[in-house]
Formats: sequence, structure tokens, C-alpha cells
Amino acid sequence: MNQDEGILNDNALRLTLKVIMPKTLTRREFLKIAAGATAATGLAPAIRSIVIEPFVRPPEELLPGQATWYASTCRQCPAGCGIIVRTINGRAKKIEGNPLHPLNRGKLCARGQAGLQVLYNPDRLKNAVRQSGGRSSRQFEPLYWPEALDLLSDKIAALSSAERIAFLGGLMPSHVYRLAARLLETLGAAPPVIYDLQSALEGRGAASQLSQAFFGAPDLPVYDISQSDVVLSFGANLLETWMSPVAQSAAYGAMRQGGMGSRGLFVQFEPRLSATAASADEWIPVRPGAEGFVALAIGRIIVEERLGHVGSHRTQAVLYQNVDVREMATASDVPVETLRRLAGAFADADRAVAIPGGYLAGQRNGFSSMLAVQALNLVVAQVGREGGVFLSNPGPTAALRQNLSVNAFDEVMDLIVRMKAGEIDLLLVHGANPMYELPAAAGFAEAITRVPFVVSFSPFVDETAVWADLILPDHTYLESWGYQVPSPGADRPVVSSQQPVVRPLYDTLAAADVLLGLAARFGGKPAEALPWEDEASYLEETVGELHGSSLGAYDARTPSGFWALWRQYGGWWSEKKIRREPELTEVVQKPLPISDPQFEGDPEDYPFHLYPYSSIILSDGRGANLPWLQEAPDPMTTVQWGMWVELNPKTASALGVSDNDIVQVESPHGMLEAPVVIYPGIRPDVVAIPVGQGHQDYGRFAQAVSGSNPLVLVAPVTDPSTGALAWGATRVRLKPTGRKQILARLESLDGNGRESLG
Amino acid sequence: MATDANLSVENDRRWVLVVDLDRCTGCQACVVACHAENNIPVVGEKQAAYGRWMHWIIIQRYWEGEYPNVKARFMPVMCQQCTEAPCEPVCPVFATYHNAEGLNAQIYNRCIGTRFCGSACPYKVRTYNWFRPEFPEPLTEQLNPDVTVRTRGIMEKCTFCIQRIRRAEIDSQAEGRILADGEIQPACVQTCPTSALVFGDLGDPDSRASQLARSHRSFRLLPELGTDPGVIYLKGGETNV
Amino acid sequence: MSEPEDMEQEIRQTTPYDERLLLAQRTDSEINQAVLQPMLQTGKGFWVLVTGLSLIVAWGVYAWSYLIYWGIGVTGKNRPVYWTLFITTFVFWVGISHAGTMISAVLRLLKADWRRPITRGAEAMTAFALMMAGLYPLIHLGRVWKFYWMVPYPNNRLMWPNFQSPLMWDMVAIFTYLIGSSLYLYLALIPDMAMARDHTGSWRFKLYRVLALGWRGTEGEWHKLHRALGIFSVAIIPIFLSVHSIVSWDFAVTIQPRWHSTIFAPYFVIGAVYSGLSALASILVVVRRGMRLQEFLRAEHFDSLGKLVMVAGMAWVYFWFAGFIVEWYGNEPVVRELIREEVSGHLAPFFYLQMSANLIPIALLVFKRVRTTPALLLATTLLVNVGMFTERALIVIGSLQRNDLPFNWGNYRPTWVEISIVAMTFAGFALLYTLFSRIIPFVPVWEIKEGRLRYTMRRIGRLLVPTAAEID
Amino acid sequence: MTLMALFHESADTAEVIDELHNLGIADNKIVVITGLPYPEGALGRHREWLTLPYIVLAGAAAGLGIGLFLAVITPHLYRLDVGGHPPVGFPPAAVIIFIFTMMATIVSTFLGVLWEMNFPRFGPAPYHKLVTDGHLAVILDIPTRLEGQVRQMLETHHAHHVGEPERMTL
Repeated sequence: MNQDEGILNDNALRLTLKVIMPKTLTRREFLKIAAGATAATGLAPAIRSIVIEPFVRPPEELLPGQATWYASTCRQCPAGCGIIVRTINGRAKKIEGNPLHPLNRGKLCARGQAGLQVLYNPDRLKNAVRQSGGRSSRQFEPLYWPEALDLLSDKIAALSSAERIAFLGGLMPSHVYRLAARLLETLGAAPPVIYDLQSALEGRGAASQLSQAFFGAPDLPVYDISQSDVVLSFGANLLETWMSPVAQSAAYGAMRQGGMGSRGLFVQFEPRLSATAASADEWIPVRPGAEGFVALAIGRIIVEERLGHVGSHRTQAVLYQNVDVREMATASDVPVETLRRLAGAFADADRAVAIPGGYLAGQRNGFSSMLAVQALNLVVAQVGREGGVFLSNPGPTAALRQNLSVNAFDEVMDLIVRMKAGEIDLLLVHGANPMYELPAAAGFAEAITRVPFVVSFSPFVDETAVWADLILPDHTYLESWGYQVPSPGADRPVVSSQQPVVRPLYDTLAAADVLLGLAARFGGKPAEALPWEDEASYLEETVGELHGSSLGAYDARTPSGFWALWRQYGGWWSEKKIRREPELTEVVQKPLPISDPQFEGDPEDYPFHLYPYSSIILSDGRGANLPWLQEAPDPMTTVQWGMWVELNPKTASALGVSDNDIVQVESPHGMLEAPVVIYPGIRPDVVAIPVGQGHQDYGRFAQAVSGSNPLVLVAPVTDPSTGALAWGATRVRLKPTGRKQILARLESLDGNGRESLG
Repeated sequence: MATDANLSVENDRRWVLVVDLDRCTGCQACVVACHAENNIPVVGEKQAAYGRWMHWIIIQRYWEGEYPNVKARFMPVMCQQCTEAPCEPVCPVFATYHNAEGLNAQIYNRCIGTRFCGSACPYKVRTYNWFRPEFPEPLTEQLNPDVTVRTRGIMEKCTFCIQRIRRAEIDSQAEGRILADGEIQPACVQTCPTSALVFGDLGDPDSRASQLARSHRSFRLLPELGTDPGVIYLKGGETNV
Repeated sequence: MSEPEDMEQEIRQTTPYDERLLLAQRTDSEINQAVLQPMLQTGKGFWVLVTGLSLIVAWGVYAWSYLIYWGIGVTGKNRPVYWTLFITTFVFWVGISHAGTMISAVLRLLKADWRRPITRGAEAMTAFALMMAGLYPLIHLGRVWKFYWMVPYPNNRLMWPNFQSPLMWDMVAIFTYLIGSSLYLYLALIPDMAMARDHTGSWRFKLYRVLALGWRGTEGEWHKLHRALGIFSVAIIPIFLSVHSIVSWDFAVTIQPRWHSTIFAPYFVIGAVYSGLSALASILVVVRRGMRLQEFLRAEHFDSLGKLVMVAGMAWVYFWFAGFIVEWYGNEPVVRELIREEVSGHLAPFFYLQMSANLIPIALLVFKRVRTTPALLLATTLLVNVGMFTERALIVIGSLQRNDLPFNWGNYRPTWVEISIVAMTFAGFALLYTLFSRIIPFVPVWEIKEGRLRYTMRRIGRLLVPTAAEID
Repeated sequence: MTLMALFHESADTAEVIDELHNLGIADNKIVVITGLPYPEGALGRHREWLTLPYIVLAGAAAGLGIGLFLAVITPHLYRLDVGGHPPVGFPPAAVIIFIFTMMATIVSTFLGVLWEMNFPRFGPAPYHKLVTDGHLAVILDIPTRLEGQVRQMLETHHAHHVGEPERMTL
């Protein structure tokens, strides 16, 4: 219908409301004022005690036909952006970025926008279930929550020893992690093992170890792109999925057109021209695993030719004493003059930053490469500077930090080994989907069969939940409580708060409440360690620690007032910038290690490097059940709903295949088939496949897509110095099948990528 | 220009969308935001493969050069809201017409589905409901109450989120104040991480959009057609050393 | 003895005038019977034909309801190819409809005497072709149940249709042309209805009686009829010119490359005449055989008709080339691309089919033997219409596949729904025509008699030559 | 009294009509029915005056009016602008006006001619089926005193079926 009229009537209502509303300052209006310029008027829905009352006397926050905005935190990826959700009549209608939040400043990415379909996904579990037909029978029989909790606590009680419990976590809310850790500790079990593909692909673990090595702190550093004149990104797809894409994109925008006339130089080193590289001024296709060499060579050139205007060369020269530029150039397949040119630009810039990205961490020499890249910031003295790299100041949020970000892949392998050995009797899985997210060759599929009882907290029946005896569906993030300390953070201390924006759609239960319920059932030590009546009260107490800090952007007299503002603002942050000078550790006085990349698979049989990259749309595959994301085209290939293999035109013609021809990709560990996308921006010796499709379970939309999971190819090898999964270290070979599969593309192949016919 | 039957607005108002190609990273946030805001149906792989997807905004990707000196550039394309709109005169039932603020309005209820506008549009930014849209329960809960859900046989396209424009205008009227620049944000503009999209009134010379429109980088899509689009692009730059 | 040969013999042995002589010797009642008899006796073949055609139509109707229920998506259309086979066939039928008027009105004005036996067949063809064409604007609507929103009448929506839209022009123009040609057909029919009334019984008598409106044939009636037909002939010609021009403007008013052309109107009109006359020739050959009208539809008629087709064909080539050379020379990117697609791209097969199917007949029709041998004439004229259909498909579908932004290009595959509906209209046309030929005297008896009146045979040396009286 | 006579030959008919004129029988008392249109004046009768052209002109004018209303007035009744076009432009208006004019012309011609022939007119009228078999019928309205004279004259001109016309329902 004609929108004009629609709003008009609506407005008539609004005006009458204005008339009948008392002039006195209602709580909402007060909060409106408190919220300042934003539309965010987040209020606590009556979720702690769900009361069913007719809309004759609607709750204050539910004016029929009137939008109410709740502030919360996006949990589609680990970044932790602030969101505000528009709700009407108790239904969430639209997610937008929280304009006040220092991290994303009102902006949001595609995955964040699609969050509503997590909430309203037609394939959600509607209550706790037990798999009646045995595992993977997919026959579910509903359970009442008390039964479910009793069942679980009995299982735990029946265990011979608490060591036989394993808790596998993925992208977990901080408080759930802490409660779980606490409970397991009191029970005498090992703390949760955290692994998720997203973190592995962005090298989160390795990155925090890098910070540890460089700055003596595990916090992920902030690379200040916005202020920077020259950005050298080594395999960091910082405009797509790496670390904090929205914040980094905003910074990128500022770097491009923010400054007065100045337009930064942005160079991307990686074997495939990613969407990030597409936005860069220069893309340099480095030989896989040789990114570190490029960094070393650049550093060497800088110190040896005394480039730039910083007097720090003498002290840093030692780092590069046994680096040979020519060797590095040939090894990395980047001409010396290019290296020299970039070294000059990098050194001469007032503000320059080098970024060690996820692709580096995905190599077996990953850590040394990352060291080499980070060292560049040191050489040009950009550490702790604006436009350089710095650690965000935790301020009073230190107390809320998650103790450990992610575990090394090695530790996951240990767990798998113990599972295989039958040392695990009870496996709890929260926020992770190891069946899908681990390399098939890691053997988790076999290991899980050796575990007598598996519990999943997943709101969806994903590949792992299918192997669970008991599924205790958690709320989706728009229905749940929580907080998150973004890491990497912003230019100031930040905590994002998470609150339910709607009442839970179904009979699901917060994982935290499950843990508290268990503790209560055990009584004794666990009950003392976890004394809280429910999740919310635990959070209220925890975040109370921030109350009264002088830094805060807002101030409240009473703890309850603080609690209200905390939810209202969508978190707590300091009102002005606070940085912290990282103190350097001794690593940086030793010569940097030079280690050659190693790859799984003999170059003779397996001539190509496999590059399984994380999709900007589906990230590591957790977005695959959201129709909006499936329908959204991949920016580079414009393919929707699909999964494909990217080949350099030369490679393709040598193979005699072209667009939409299905090829067989085989590695020493597995094989898959997918249609070809001819991709001008990839090294001829590299084969790139997006991660995220190929779900056997995880809902109708995920299963609708005919694709496979590239992790069946990936070798379960690690970088010895970090234990991180070297997901980029597998070689593959290609075989045409002669079959075709038409990919759904936005782009017309007849137009073959031309902008105009002129 | 006529004055809109439903509300009185200054006639010199001209809503434009400025797209800074130098900032756009092709991240698709605008695409999904648009789906969420405008109740755009999802058509599925088979239909999408046959060119029947229904995005109101798409990000076109263009390759330049050969490996290794290859570049890719992104260009978001949505309804250009032409002043001399080729799609408008050809509609036999005025389903698409020119409103008082220079918007190329699409009135779904009037549309009988001749698809003439689609054939006439040189930018091919109009999408058509080939089938009854499907929203498996409870996905219907998300539907934006401010925007009609279109049935089969109806042409649709980017409206610059007219529901947001109207709301802001009416609010400002109700509160008796002048509409501030940047107060109206279509869903795509609101979400764009790099702030590549700027929405504003070209009629107001001081608005951010007007200022950007005057930039030396600004150009319009297919200017030779003389459609005088309401979408203004800013050329992407290049930094070399 | 099979049809073509025995006619060839006639030609070999005698000059065509002898046939006219033959006819000249017949009494009026013999002529009446010659026309009425074939109508009265309907053989098995007739019923088989009718049943077959009805089945196809029924299937088409099912396809249409399927289309309405599920939506336009069940056709092969997509973005950017929003118009496809429906519009193509629409243009085709409108084209076919043009010959009727061409023949009866223009030739009537020119007093071209050979028109007499074929006018009615031509007019009937016009009416039925238009009925088929008229279906498509409805079929291709996304919400056909709202079609009346295009009809200008005061309504509760307070809306009037947009008369700037070529679709509105289309609607009124085709409606006008349909009314015009049907009335024209009927007016000239009244005296023959009276004739049929006088020589039939039972239900036919009742029918003809009503249709004859009480015609007796008084001088006054004849006089008025003549005047009316005169006015019609004049009035209907501008309509027939405008209708196809307007159809062409559906495309030409857009800025779609290759549609945006000023020559489209005359180009479409001449194309319409070309395909229309060819269709008429094909139909006459078939009906002549089916209804044993050899005596009325004679070699000389096909000869003149063939010549007309040939001339129209030449004119079409001229217009096609006039448009093509400008497009080719202008060398605008998209047009260049489209021409490349046609000449060497994925449209090439259709392009060459179009060209050969439109050019070869012209060459063939140069030969009198082809023009006067029914089988050959049939083949040639059918070929023309294959060519013209392909031409319309290339214009409508081909052009839409390409546009100014290569990113937006597309392709098109027809579906069973579209094909069934197209088949429906072809079958429907044939069905209407078949039934018509059994109910309505296919040759206008009174016009034949009138023609006969004007001739005497005069001997010049060895030859018997017809001489026409210069009377009005 | 009314008489009807059928003829084979148009020539006879023409002569008969002249004779009748000589007998002082006015043209409007004579009706000639033929199965095919004879050329004007072939039977030596004067043409009658027709209103048809005026009906047609009136119709055309009416059509013009309708066209003007739809193309020029209606756009202002519910004003909606379309890109780059004035609410009323000459070319589209011209098309619409032209077509409606022609439509009305055609329709009024048809209705006009029916009205002039006052058709449809079923019901009994003097007629003979032989007419459509090529015979010419002459229907006379003559004073009884002339009957003998006329009958005799008709005979001399090879008339047949002379007598009271049978009124058959048409």
C-alpha cells in the first residue's frame, strides 16, 4: 500500500498519544534523556519473572504500534559490536549498530544485520530434547527442563571421576565461560577447551601469543588504520571477517576519505585477491607462507638503507642481521624493487602500520612470519602510537575479561585423543560445532562415538548436536543476557552489555541458568561457588564492579541505576580515549627467526596450495542457516547460495575447465567436488575455496545448498611454535569431472566482468 | 512539481544518495540491511541462478587488468531515482510516478505487473515478484510493519526507505522543528561500516550530500542517457608510490 | 487427381480467362449452391480437425490458469528479459491481422477487381487474429485479475489510467481495430446472409435470418450499404496503419538499445503487411482445397496475391536495411554488441533463419509458377511467417538480453507454459477459422455476382479477353 | 393495390420502370429488389438523399470529444507526475484523440447505416426467394383502375410470377 498513508495513520495515533501522555517525566523519557541523542531506550523486559498479562494494560515498553529500541551486543562473530534492536509489540523488527558504542559507532556488517533470522529461524529447537532413536537418528523427544537437568546432574554424579568430563566451547559469552570454568573447577574437572573455526581462521590464538611475546600481554592489539598513512596488511582480511571487521572498516573509510585530502596507501600481501585486497591500492600475490619473508626483507632494507626519519635503526639492526633480501625476494616471489619501493613508502610515512593477519597464522611457519610483520612496526617506531599499533587500555574492565581467549589446536587434538582413548564419559558442547569446524582428518567424528554421553547447548540441530544424546537449547543471543569485553578493543576501555530484546520465543533455557541449576542440584562446594539464583543476578553483581568508576561515559548513584544505564547504553565505556604504552619484551632484541613454510602433500602429486578462506557472508559457516546471508552475494564472485573453487584463468585453461565446470579437489586427506569460478585475482599455484557451506544438518537453508566443507581437505597440522591449526598448509590436486553446475551469480557471465562496452 | 496529496513539503526538496566508491568495500551490509528493512523476499538458489533474485541494492564488481596487476572495483547500484525517469511514463496505471520530493515512488497496490517499467529501466534495478513470496514461520515475525509485503506479479525497487523519510518528516512536523541534515538514514546508509553512503537533500546547499555532490570526484551512472539520477557516485581514487 | 496437378493442367491447357468464362456461364443459383454446398456437408476430417484444435486450446487454457495461479515465474522470464514469447506472439498476431484490411479496404478503394472472392476470407482472418492478439496483453499481466485498472471509467479509486503509456494506446487501438474489422466484415456479409437465409432450413435458417436483419435487397439498401462500405474502407485504413505503429512504439519509446528507433513504426507496418498477406495466401490455399472453391479462388487471384506478397517483402527488406545500416554505422556499444550476437553470437541461428526465411520467398515469388502453384505458394508463404515470427522474437527477446551495463545481461529459456499458451492461440485461430468457414459463405457471393455483371468477353484475334465496364 | 413481378433481365426491368413512369406512377410507389447491386441508374431511378455522412461526422466529433476528455482532462482529475513529462503532452494526446475519433467514426457509420435502413426489421414484408437466385423483383403500389394496363405491360416485358406479393417473414 502507499507508504505515505500508512505512516500518516500511525502518526495520527502518535499525536493522540502525545495528548494523553502525562506531562510528568516518565521513566522512559528519563532514560531517553540519559541516552542522549540516540533512539536507544533499552529497558529490561520482564523476563526474569515472565508474567502473562493481557495487552489491555500493556507494559510500559510495549506501546502498541510504537517502536522501542533495546541496546545489546551482536554475537554473530567474536568482535562484540554494540547493537540496538527495534521492537514493536514485543517482536524484534530490525537490528542496527549502537551509535554510542565506541567500537562500531552505529555501524554493522551483513552478518550483524541478519541476526534477526537467528532469532526467528524456522529450524530452531523449541525445547529441551533427548535423541530417542539413539545418536544421529534425528528423532527427538521433548523433555521438561527439570527432567533434563536431573538427567544431566545424575550423569555427572554417576561419573567415576570428574576428569572424565570435557567441556568444548566455541564463541561463548564471557560470563557463561566463567560460570562453566568455575563449576568444572569445583567439580574437579578440566576447564573448557575453546575452539571455533572463525577464531582459527583469523588466527586469534596466535595473535594473542604474538602480543604476549611482543608486549607481554595476551590482549589483541589495535592496528590504528584510520590515522595511518601507509598500511601493509599481510594476509589480514580486515574488511571482511578478521578480528573486528566493522571497526576496521570504519577506520578504513576514514583512512580513505576522512582526512583533509590525504589518502592513505594500503597494500595487501596475500596469494588471493580478497575483498580486502580489492579495496587496497596494491595487491601483491606473495607465495603462500612467504609473507614473513617479505616483512623481513622490507625490515632489512629499512635498517640497511637507513630509510625513514626515525633514529631507531641501529638498535633494530640486530633483528635482521641474517636476512638476505635477494633470497627473501626469490622465496616470496616479490621483486626486490617492489620491496624497496614499499620499504621506502613505509619508512617515510609519519604514521604507518604493518598488520600480521590470519592467513599467516594458518601456516606452519606462522608465528615467525607474524613476529617479522610485527617487528616492522617496531623498526619504524609505530608501537603505541596513533596510526600505529597499540593495546587498548582495559581500565576497570580487567576484572570482566575472559581468562583465556581460545585454545591452541594442539589442545583440541589432545582432547580428541583422550576421547578416542575412552577417557571421556561426558562431553558438553557449547557454541561450537566441532563436527563441522574441525578438519575431518582430526578424527573428531570417530572420537565422539567413543563418548558415552554427549550434551549440546545448541539452539539448532547442527552436525554436532546430531551426535548428542541430550540437547539443552540455549537462548539465541537476542533473547539472552551477557556481556563481552571486545578484543581487540577500541581506543578506550569498553564492555558491551547484552540483554534480551524479546521474550524467549520458545521453551529454551540460558546455558548459564543450566549451569547454576546443576550447581544447585549438586549442593555443597559447587552450590557455594555458584550461589546466584539466576543468570541476571549473577551479571548484575559482576558488572556492578564497574559501578562508580570515574571514567564511565555515564554515572549512576545507585547500583540499580547503574544496572539500568548499563543495559540502556548497551555497555560501559570510558567517555574519553585512554591508550596504554605497551612495554616491549626481550624478543625484540634477538634476531628474528627465519623458517621456511612446510606443506602437507608432495608438490609432485599435489601441485596446488589450498586456500580455504572464511566467507565474508557466512564467516565460518555459522551464518549458513540464515536465508538473508545465503541470498546475499559474495562480493568478489557475486555467487549466492553456493560453494565454489576459485582458479586463476591460466590454471583453468591448462586444466581445460571454465566457469561452472565441476572439478574434483583432492588432498592427502580428502576429496570434494565443486564448480569452478574463474578468478583473475589468484596465484596460478593456489586454489581458493570459501568456508561455510556443505552442512549436513543445521537447518533447511544450510542444507539447501549443494556444496561441501573444505575442511575435509585440510590436514590437521599445526604451527609448532603456537600449536595453532595450520589451515593454509595443505596441498591439493585438481581433476575435471566433465559435469557442470550453474552457480547462482549476480553477475552475467556474458558481460564477462566488464564495466562498460565503451 | 506537484505537491504531494498526503503532506505538504517544500517543493525544492530533492533527496539524493551519495555513494563514495573510494570507501565502499563491497561488504554487502547494505544488501542485508535492505532486505531486513523492506521485507524483501528470499528466492532461493534455483531462482537466483535464473536472475530472479530481488535485491533492491546490488554491489556490482568489475575486474580490471590481468594477473598479477589485476584490480577489482565495487559499485553499489540501486534505483537511481531519476528525475527524467524512463520507467514512469510507460506505466499504464501510474504504479510508478514522481513524487513531490523528486522520488521515483512505487505504489505496489496499483501495480498490475506489465513489467514495462522493468524493460524501460536502463539500470535494470527493478525487481519483480515472480512468485508468491515465502516467509516460513516464524520469519514473518520480523516483517517491518511500516512496509507492505508484496504479492506475486508486482514490480518493486529501492524507495530510499520512504517509510523512514516520512516518519522523520512527520516527527519533525509533530515536534514543530526543521528536519536536520542526516536525520533521515535509509537502512543501507545507516549500516554502511565505511560510511560510503550519504543521504541528504540536494535542495539544501549546505547538506553533507550537496557538498559531496559538488566534489570533483562526483559522477552519475550512464549520464549520456540524460536520466538525471538522484544517486551520485564519487570516483574511487588511487594512491601510488 | 491431386489438387496441384489438375490446376497446373488448367493453366497449361487454357488461359486463365476461360475459367472466368466458365463462371460467367453459371446461373446465380448455381453459384449460390457452389458456395453453400461445401458449408452444409462436414466430413470426418472436419470433425477430427475441430477436435484436435479444441484439445490444444483446452490444454492452453489449463496452462494459462496454471500461470495465473502460480505467477509469472512459471514462464521463462527473468531480469532483464521481462518480455518474451507472449509479447512476441502478440506482435505477430497483430501483424497477421493487417492483411485483411489491406486487401478489402485498399483494394476496394482501388477497385482492384480480383479482390472480390478473397475479401471475406481476409477480413475474417483480421478479426480472428486480432482476437488472439488481444489475449496477450491479459496473459502477460502479473495480476490479470486487476486488468480493469487499465480501463478508463470513473471509479472509487479516483484514478484514471496513464494515457502517456504506450500500453494504453495499444489497448484502445487494438480494441478499435477489432471493432472496426468485425463490423466491416459483418456489414459486407448481410446480403449473403439473406441469400443463405433463402436457401437453407432448420437452425441455419434461424441463424441467417437473424444475421440478415431483414435484408431484401431493395435499391435503397444496396445504395446505403455501398456508401457505408465506402466510408469504412476510408476510415479503417488509418486505423490499420496506426495500430501497428503503436505496437512498435511499445518498444521504440523506451531507451532500450535497438528498440529506441524512429523507423520502427513503418518498419513494423510493412512487416505486418508482409506476414499478413503471406498468411492470407496460405489460408486461401488450404481453404480452397478444403472447401472445393477452385472455381472462385483461381490462379489469377493467387498470382496477384503472390505479387503483392513479393512487393511487401521487398519493402520489408528496404526498411530492415534502412534501420540496420544506421545501427551498424552508429556503432553504439550495446547495439554493436547486439549486432555481433546476431551475426556471430548466440542469436546467430535465429538471425540467419529470419533473414533466409524472409528473403528466399521474395526470390521464389518472382516466378509465376510459384505464385500459381498452390503447394509451392503455401510453402513459400509459410516460410515468410516463420521468418517474421523469428524477427519479432529477435526484436523483443534478443534486444532485452543486452543493455547498457554488462553486469545486468541475461538470457532466456522458454517454458512449457509459454509454449502451450502460444500454441493455444494458433490452434484457437485455426479453430475459429474452420468453424467460420462452415457457417459463413467463405466467398462474398454478391460481390462475385456484382463482378460478373461488369464483364463481357470480347474476342481479339484468337483470344477471348474480358473487358470491364467502367461503371460504379 | 400492390403488385409484384419478377424479371430475368435487368433490361426488361429498366423498360418496365420507364413504362410505369409514363403511366404516371411515382418513383416512391415502385420498389425494385435485386440479388446483387446494380450500378447507379441502371434501372433508371433517381438516387435518394442520405443522412449517413452527417451521422458519421457527428460520431467523429463525439469521438474527438471523448479523446480530448481522456487525454487532456483526466490527467488533471488525479494529478500524478511522471518523470520528465508534462501531465499532458501533445504526442500521447494526439494518439489517444486520433484513435477515439476513428473508433467513434466506425461505430457511428455502422449504427448510422442500420438506422437508415431501419434495420433490424424482421417480420412480414413483400419478398420473393428467387431474388437471390438472380431474378429482379418489382413491387408496385398502383391505383386499382390501372391494374389491367399494368399487368398487360408487365407481360409484354416477360415478367413472371405477376400478382399479389406474398408477404413472407424475414
